[in-house]
Amino acid sequence: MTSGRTRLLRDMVRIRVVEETLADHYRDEQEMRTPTHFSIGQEATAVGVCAATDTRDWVYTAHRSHAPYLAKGGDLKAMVAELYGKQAGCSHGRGGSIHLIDRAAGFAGSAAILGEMIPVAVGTAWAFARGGEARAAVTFFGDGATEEGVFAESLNLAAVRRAPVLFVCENNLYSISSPIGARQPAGPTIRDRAEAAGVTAVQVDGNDVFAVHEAARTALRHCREGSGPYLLELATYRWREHVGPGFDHGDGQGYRPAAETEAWIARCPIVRAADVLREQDPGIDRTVAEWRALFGDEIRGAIAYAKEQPFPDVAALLDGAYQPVPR
Amino acid sequence: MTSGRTRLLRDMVRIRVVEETLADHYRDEQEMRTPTHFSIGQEATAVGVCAATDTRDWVYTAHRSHAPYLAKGGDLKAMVAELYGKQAGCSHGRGGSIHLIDRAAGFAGSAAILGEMIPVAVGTAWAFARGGEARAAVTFFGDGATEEGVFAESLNLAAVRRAPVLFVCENNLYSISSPIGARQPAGPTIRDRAEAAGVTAVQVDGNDVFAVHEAARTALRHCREGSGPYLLELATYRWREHVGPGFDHGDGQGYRPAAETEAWIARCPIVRAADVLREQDPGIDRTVAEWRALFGDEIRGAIAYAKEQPFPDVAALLDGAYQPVPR
Amino acid sequence: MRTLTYWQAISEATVQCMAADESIFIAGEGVDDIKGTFGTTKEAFARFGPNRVIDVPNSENATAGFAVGAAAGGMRPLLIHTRADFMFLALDPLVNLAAKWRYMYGGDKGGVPVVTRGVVGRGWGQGATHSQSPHATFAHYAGLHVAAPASPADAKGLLVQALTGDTPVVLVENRNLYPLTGEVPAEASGIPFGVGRIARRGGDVTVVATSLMVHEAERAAGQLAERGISVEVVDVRSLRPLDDRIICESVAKTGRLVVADTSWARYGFSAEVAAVVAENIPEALTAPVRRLALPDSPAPVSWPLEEAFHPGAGGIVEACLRLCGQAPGELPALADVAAGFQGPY
Amino acid sequence: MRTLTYWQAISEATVQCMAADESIFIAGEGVDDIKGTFGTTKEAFARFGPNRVIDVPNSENATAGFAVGAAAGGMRPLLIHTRADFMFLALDPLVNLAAKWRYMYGGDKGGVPVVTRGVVGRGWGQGATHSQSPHATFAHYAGLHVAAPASPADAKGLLVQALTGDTPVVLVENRNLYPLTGEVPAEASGIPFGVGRIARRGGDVTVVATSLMVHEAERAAGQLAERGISVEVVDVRSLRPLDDRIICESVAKTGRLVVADTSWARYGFSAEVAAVVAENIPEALTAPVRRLALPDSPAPVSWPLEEAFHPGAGGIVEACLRLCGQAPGELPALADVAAGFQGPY
Ligand SMILES: Cc1ncc(C[n+]2csc(CCOP(=O)(O)OP(=O)(O)O)c2C)c(N)n1
Ligand SMILES: Cc1ncc(C[n+]2csc(CCOP(=O)(O)OP(=O)(O)O)c2C)c(N)n1
Ligand SMILES: [Mg+2]
Ligand SMILES: [Mg+2]
Repeated sequence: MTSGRTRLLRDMVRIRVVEETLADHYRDEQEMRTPTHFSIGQEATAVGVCAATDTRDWVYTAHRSHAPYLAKGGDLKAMVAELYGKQAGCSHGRGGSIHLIDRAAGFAGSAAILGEMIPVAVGTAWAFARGGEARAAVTFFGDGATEEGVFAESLNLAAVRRAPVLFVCENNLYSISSPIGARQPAGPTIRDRAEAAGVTAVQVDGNDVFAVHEAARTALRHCREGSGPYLLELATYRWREHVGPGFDHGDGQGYRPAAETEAWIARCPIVRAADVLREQDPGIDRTVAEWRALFGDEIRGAIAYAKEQPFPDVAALLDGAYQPVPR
Repeated sequence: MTSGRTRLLRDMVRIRVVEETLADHYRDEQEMRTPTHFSIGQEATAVGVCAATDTRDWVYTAHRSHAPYLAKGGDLKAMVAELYGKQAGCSHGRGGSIHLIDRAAGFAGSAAILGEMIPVAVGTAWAFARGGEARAAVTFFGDGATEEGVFAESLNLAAVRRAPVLFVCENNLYSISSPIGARQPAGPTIRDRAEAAGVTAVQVDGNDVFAVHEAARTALRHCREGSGPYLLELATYRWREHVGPGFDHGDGQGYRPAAETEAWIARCPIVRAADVLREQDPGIDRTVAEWRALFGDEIRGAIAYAKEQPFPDVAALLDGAYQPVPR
Repeated sequence: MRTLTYWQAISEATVQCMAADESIFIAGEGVDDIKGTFGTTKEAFARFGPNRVIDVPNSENATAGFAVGAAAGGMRPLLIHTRADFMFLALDPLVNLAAKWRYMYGGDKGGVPVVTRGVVGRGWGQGATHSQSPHATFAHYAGLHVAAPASPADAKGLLVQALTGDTPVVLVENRNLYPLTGEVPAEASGIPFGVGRIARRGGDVTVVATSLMVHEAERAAGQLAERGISVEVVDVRSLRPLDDRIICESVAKTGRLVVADTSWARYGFSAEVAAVVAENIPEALTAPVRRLALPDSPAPVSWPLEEAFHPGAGGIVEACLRLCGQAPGELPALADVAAGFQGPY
Repeated sequence: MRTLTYWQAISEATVQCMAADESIFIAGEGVDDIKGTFGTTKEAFARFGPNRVIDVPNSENATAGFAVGAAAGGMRPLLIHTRADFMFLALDPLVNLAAKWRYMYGGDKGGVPVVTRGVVGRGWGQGATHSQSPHATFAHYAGLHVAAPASPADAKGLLVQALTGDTPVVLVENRNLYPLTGEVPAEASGIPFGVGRIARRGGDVTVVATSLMVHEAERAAGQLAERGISVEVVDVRSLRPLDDRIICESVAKTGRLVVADTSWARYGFSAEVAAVVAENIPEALTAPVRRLALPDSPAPVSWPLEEAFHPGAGGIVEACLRLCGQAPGELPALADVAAGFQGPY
């Protein structure tokens, strides 16, 4: 059995291996015809938060969806099949990378319009509370999404209704190629804006999975106790390009200084977690290597599975647009 | 000659007399067929701020537009004619009470969709600054409008672009019949939200015209000096119903405790300003009475004028929908 | 059968559905106000209180998103906008999310049955941004149902249908219909979307209309009967789905079509109805289709302009006369709809 | 004449207009990015720098309102959305304010010439919220001009017209057109809104189309010529104002009409074009109008579904054959538009 902390590391390694493998296939095959936003480098936010939820809590995300989906326990094969556009996909090929869902796991949906899922989580959280259930709804979004008016509207609505919603901002400093400094004034933080809207909020090192996890546990307890909404602002960084499988620092695209990216890569959440665990468990590196092999097999198996699966039936193109009418 | 402070009182008296007279005619005649939001009781905000602007600054407002329009020097006859739907109206009967404009006076427009004019002022301010001019744009809105996402978006945009815009929130505690406590959480204020967005902000007693004026002068200096946007949160109260000429406290509508309304009426900005000025000028009450008579004549004259004016020509119904095409 | 006003019918549908289904709640700006949204939410608030009839901040976008999330979590939200013009601020969550939810998650995870009531129509010089009827904008997008009940019975039946289905629905209600009376069944039974009704039978001209325009068409038909012209009035009731069949059957019979709407002609309801005929039975037309809709400008305020701007029975009469080859001539004046106005706005 | 790609033509129009008029500036998310909005803003950024090519926060509503205010203050904003789907968040300031500004302030205080470019069209499994074409939504509202250039020359001319006029304009650009080449005049001269063009002459069937669909119609016409059917392709260029005359003249000649669009049929472009014919020359139709548009579901992602979902030359060929009473039979397959895709998305 792995301890709680080891489990956090393992979940990060799994996501890393899955995403790196997917990125390679994505690039080499050109068969996953769906714009895909990898979380490589940002695994600690998804894992730290989702490990603090229980299955009955619901998680919503924006476009950068794979990591929270997997961290929440979403079905890997169904996700991969979705990327390949297959009927076996979690959204039967209708949604793609940006529209993942696994209700059994409590992954309630992802969507690609910035900010769109933020009020949705408030509504779900409010519905939970109204039903008298100690459940929370969680919504992941980026720093860029906080510029959408709906973010401020949602904070206020959550605060005034005391909805048990956890807002998780993965602040990776960029919105596509725009640095945060070009989009938000220096000085006040996203945490500050949440507090000014009446939402309890903290900033946490988003590449420290243990710190994220602790903060998320505190936050979710707060939500479940009926103390109202909570926001975590998690500082992190994506390693790859905004959308697609490549790296884009130092390739002439130049919106991110290569030194900056490298410094963040050096702050790899997996390496850092392993560094911490090594003190208790000197064999951790071997364990990580074993996991890499294990999860490598798992994702290759899922890819093989997905490729074998049939595409949706074109005759069913319209199915699901509307509730089937009983005749 | 009246001193600067006396002038503030006089402008408030003028607006009060104009609006009270209009309200009577509105109710009795049913000829001004345009939904009308009176500022009776809120005159200090409009007068204190607008007196601190100069003609080259532009003022935008929401639906509660008469007081800022008049305080900014908007043409009275053109406003009244607009309320009567006449061709001589400032918007030629196309706009009504909620769409006033007097560009010569620097009153740049009012609009009835909550929050809509907030980013507009940011854009104008930015255009001024870009042209190298030490001009500011001012935008008036209520506490209710701050719940619209566009308010937060506009604060951020103004801050990041350092636009010389003055945001003026007339916090009268209600949005139609909804008290602020039902719409915003207790604790943080609108001022706090502005600061968290990087906008310098202060709270001021909005029924103290001298305090408002001082604050507005400071704010506009800040804007003109290129120090970025500024927000004034002004506590005030409307005496009449949200829209229309009547009183609505203690009439069974009951959304506002009668005692609350009466306490605010007791804090009348005109009475308070006269109390202050009386110390220097014991004859102030007679002066006010003279103004009342003077402005009574002025508004009655404007009403008589407006009624005589012709309606727009129905054949010109479509004029102005599009730029005339030269043929 | 009992007679209710349009607003009473809406209120009754709401209260009956809420009593039957705990998961229904109302959310909107001022829905708990003493005036109760033209009376329609007053009884619901009195019976179910502020936990189920919820005043919300002035945040149309987040409120609609909130409703989507509540619906995903098993609730049934009924959103209300006292002016449908405010719904542009809620368009993204309704069109980009609610309408697509069921489909983009694969079709088998359920829908998000968010029901939105938007009040449309001219008032008392409400002007350009408070009297629009954006039904065509919503009806363009697959995934929604859009309806515009004209009668008290339909106002009840279509709302019941919306509150018991699993599809996001937009209902537009012309404010001038609220005082209208009509027979309304006591029980809460739904009227399916996509089934129009013949509001009046006739053989010479078909007028296809929706919402308030159905009544204007009926008023026009009354006048035209005196001139010997028999008008069939088709009330489509819902815009999406649209009952193509009832439109085509009527036009197949009359050979003449007038479409009357409270929004602009271009890309609007009147375009779609004309297209349905052109697509199915163009050969039946013995005369060109006439569209009676808003002239191509924003809504003015000044009342003579407002009178000229908004389409009504007079315009329908004229269009029908022309289609039947008669000169308009003198027509009895029709009453000013806002006469004696005392509020609310 | 020189040949440019569609994106180069847009870039050239932008740069020429900005050089001639100091008051023009570009604002949009990432417009200063190295990729330069499919190349269209790259040269402008290189020449005019970050004071005139402005990256903005992800705030579509405030950015549009900001543009209105800048325009009121004498500037000429050119807003860009890399997906027109995001424009729903800017609908309020564009439709409720910019479109109505001139009129609701009396018609004589000037307009607010905010020009918005929205990128539409299918990509690489972009799905339900990244491949919509909301032109009909904007074109429904009086006060705006809405255009959808199909050729590089029109992309230039219509943008020049927008940037020199005093009316708010929405331009939709199908992303699949960017690589297309064509002759483009060197000077910056405007093409008036409301004037269509005959993209191909023919006598048997009229296909009215816009944007990408003009090319699909031309591809279809090529195939149909081999089957002995002569197709006239009408490119309306702008949706509001719409060139009714060119549509009617063509249909008067051919008697048969297919309308092809990249959005849904209901209340869309295809509805309006059919209505124009039904309203003006129904007697000219020798067969029912056919609409080729999106099927009534949101856009799917999976590529076989996406292929089936998006209308193209194949569907136009089939519709024309049916209208001319021929069986579809075997048709040569048309190339997959996304074949060999390597990004950007
Ligand atoms: C309303 C809207 N505007 C713009 C976009 C285009 N867009 C997609 S992702 C993205 C960047 C978002 O940045 P952030 O929220 O920080 O998330 P990150 O990609 O950094 O994880 C943008 C601008 C969008 N999808 N929706
Ligand atoms: C977007 C939008 N939502 C709702 C309304 C309806 N409405 C008009 S005025 C008003 C109250 C606004 O309150 P506040 O901003 O505080 O201004 P006040 O009337 O108190 O001066 C509301 C809700 C509107 N006009 N626009
Ligand atoms: Mg980011
Ligand atoms: Mg207020």
